[in-house]
Amino acid sequence: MADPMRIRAQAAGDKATVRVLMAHEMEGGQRKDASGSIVPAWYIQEVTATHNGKPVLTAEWGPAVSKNPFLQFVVKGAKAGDKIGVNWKDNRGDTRSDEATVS
Amino acid sequence: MRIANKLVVAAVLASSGMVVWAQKNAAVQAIEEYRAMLQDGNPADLFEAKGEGLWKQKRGPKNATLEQCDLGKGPGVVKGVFVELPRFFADTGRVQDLESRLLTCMDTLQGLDAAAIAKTSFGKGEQVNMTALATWIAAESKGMKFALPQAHVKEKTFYEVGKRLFFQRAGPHDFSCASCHGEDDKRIRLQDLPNLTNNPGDGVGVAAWPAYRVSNGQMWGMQQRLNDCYRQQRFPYPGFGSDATIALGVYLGVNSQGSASVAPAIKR
Amino acid sequence: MQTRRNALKHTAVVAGLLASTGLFPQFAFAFNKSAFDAKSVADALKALGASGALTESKDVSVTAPDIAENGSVVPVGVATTLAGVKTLLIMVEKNPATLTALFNVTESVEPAFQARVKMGQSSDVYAIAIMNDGKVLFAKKEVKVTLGGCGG
Amino acid sequence: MIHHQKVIFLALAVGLAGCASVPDSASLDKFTADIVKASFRDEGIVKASVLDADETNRLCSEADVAGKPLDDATAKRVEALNLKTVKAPPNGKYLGDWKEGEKIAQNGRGLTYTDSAKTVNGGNCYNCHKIDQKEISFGTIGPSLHNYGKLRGVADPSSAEAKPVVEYTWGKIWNSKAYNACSNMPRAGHMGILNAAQIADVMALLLDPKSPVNQ
Repeated sequence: MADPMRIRAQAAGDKATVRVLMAHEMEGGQRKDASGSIVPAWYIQEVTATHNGKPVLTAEWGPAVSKNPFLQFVVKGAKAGDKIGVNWKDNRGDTRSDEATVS
Repeated sequence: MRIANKLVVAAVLASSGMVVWAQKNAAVQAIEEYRAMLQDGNPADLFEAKGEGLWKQKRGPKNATLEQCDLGKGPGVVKGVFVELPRFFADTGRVQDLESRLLTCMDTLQGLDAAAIAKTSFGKGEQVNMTALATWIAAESKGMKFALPQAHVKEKTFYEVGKRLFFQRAGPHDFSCASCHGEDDKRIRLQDLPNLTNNPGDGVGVAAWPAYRVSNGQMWGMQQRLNDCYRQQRFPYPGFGSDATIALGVYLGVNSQGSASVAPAIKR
Repeated sequence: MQTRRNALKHTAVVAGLLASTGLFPQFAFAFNKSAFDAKSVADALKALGASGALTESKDVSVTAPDIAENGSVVPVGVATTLAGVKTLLIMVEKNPATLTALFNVTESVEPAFQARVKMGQSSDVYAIAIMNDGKVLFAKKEVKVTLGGCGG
Repeated sequence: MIHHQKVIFLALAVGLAGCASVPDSASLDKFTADIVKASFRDEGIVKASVLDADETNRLCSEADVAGKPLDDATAKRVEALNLKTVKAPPNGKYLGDWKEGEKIAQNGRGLTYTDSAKTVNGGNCYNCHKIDQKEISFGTIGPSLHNYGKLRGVADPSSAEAKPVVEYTWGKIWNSKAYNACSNMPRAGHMGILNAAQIADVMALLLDPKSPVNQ
């Protein structure tokens, strides 16, 4: 199972800045291993974010997003105590969901 | 006529020199800007979280946590231990750094096979957990100043051994640690090289490791940092937690006394 | 060779599959493989069905370092000050596949995102905004990728 | 009386803690050698025996630990020892192709425990030196080599006037310690890092008037 994400959500005014780190190899599918064969692509394809359970963002990524991806976005109307959820799904079908409380 | 020519040449040389100087600074500035952009959102956070979980998780044949591990300030104390390591431990009779001490605890408390873990390659099996644990433990001393004990004769002896290792020239390239880290204000390619024979200051040298390396997306503890320095020195393989790596750790740590740790850092 | 029609069909099938799993039905959306396989800015936009003329705009911004010490991690920010943006894209012109990240903007988030991308070589990095009215606006910036360290 | 016992006890405790004082320098050298032997192992193409220092490395390491340079006589002796190892190019050609030389200068690979025996060794030059101005990623451990030939007035590297510079440069790359006993620079030819043809290419990068280095 994939390791947990780190989600930090900080309110300022009437919005909250969300910073997410995801533990993922993001293998690009270009690299060769020691035996010379191509390491198959393995990367997060879909990311969704929710605010108190309501979807606020969907994103699609290619294999050129860096390993252990970082994502920052700003949720309007989010205040301290609200929940921010993030879910990712990779091209092998593995998923991971985590949640953080806005501080 | 001749003088006039000379003046022109001098002026041209001076101006081209200025251009080069300006270019160089633009490049260095741009790299600094790049590094600053990476500070917010250090993937080391992922390893830190994992390490904290592992510390409290019952594992190994003895199904025990590491919470009774003595890292130098008594069983279970984590805060502040990192900036006092390596140090002498009476129970093992050895000077140990963070990672070799963790090996001892994993062995005695959890019943894991220390020798097998030491032989495992970095980034594989239990070594992944080792790095995560070291990352979390180091992070618990973030901002604290290095204060390695030097009261025990073995600690003092290891400092002296570490110094000799630091200056050991060998291998096909005649490199020693000092080849790159023996003078102020030097660079390898675009990488600044701290002078580790003196105190390099807050957050530099030992005060920056464990660190997340963006070039390969790996989290490295001090053992791996030293191992890869030796690899690039064209030296053979220093054993994980071997006395050579620990003595070097004592030399570097004592030289950094009083400097604040920023670990876990983010590095090229 | 995949035609656009095939791509659309493929997309619909995937969307159907996802929806049918019922795991995150409200999130069900399709990964647009042909767009992420495209080898140029124009082809990627075509695959996304963005037909408007690509126009440079000062209301779209891309933030990235002038020089990346390492191509494995290049921080990139994309944003627009305009209302009515449907999608924000990050593209790296000289990567094997140009489109790197796509963000579907909603009323609930600001049209401003930061991510980190891999770059195989020095290249222009694009921020592209596909607007609700079909306009396609962009900003670009050259990022130089250097060779750091001693590995050669 | 009680006080006296306490003092004895303390002294004993210190003694038990491990002989109380740090060993002398010679014992530390021996102890270090033992630790090196126990700590390093063969890995890949690198044998632990590469740590057996020759006289040059041994003397220079000792001088570094002591924090003072070799005395003049020893330095001269070490330099003479190393100068003797310099081999002139087998075909008499000191200069090869500067374009190949640039590639070698850029390349920092070879001879680490993760390299294979087939890895073509690089010269590692840009790690420490500025060479071609166009390369902004250069190190500063060694001096700038930009305009190397031009600054030394080399208009025709095959000319008689250029001979001393050409031969010195060859010797410096082959065995840097021939001219500076404890130089930080590797001994590319002597230690088999680069072969004569590769050194000739690097020579061309530095000395060929057509090389970008001399523009």
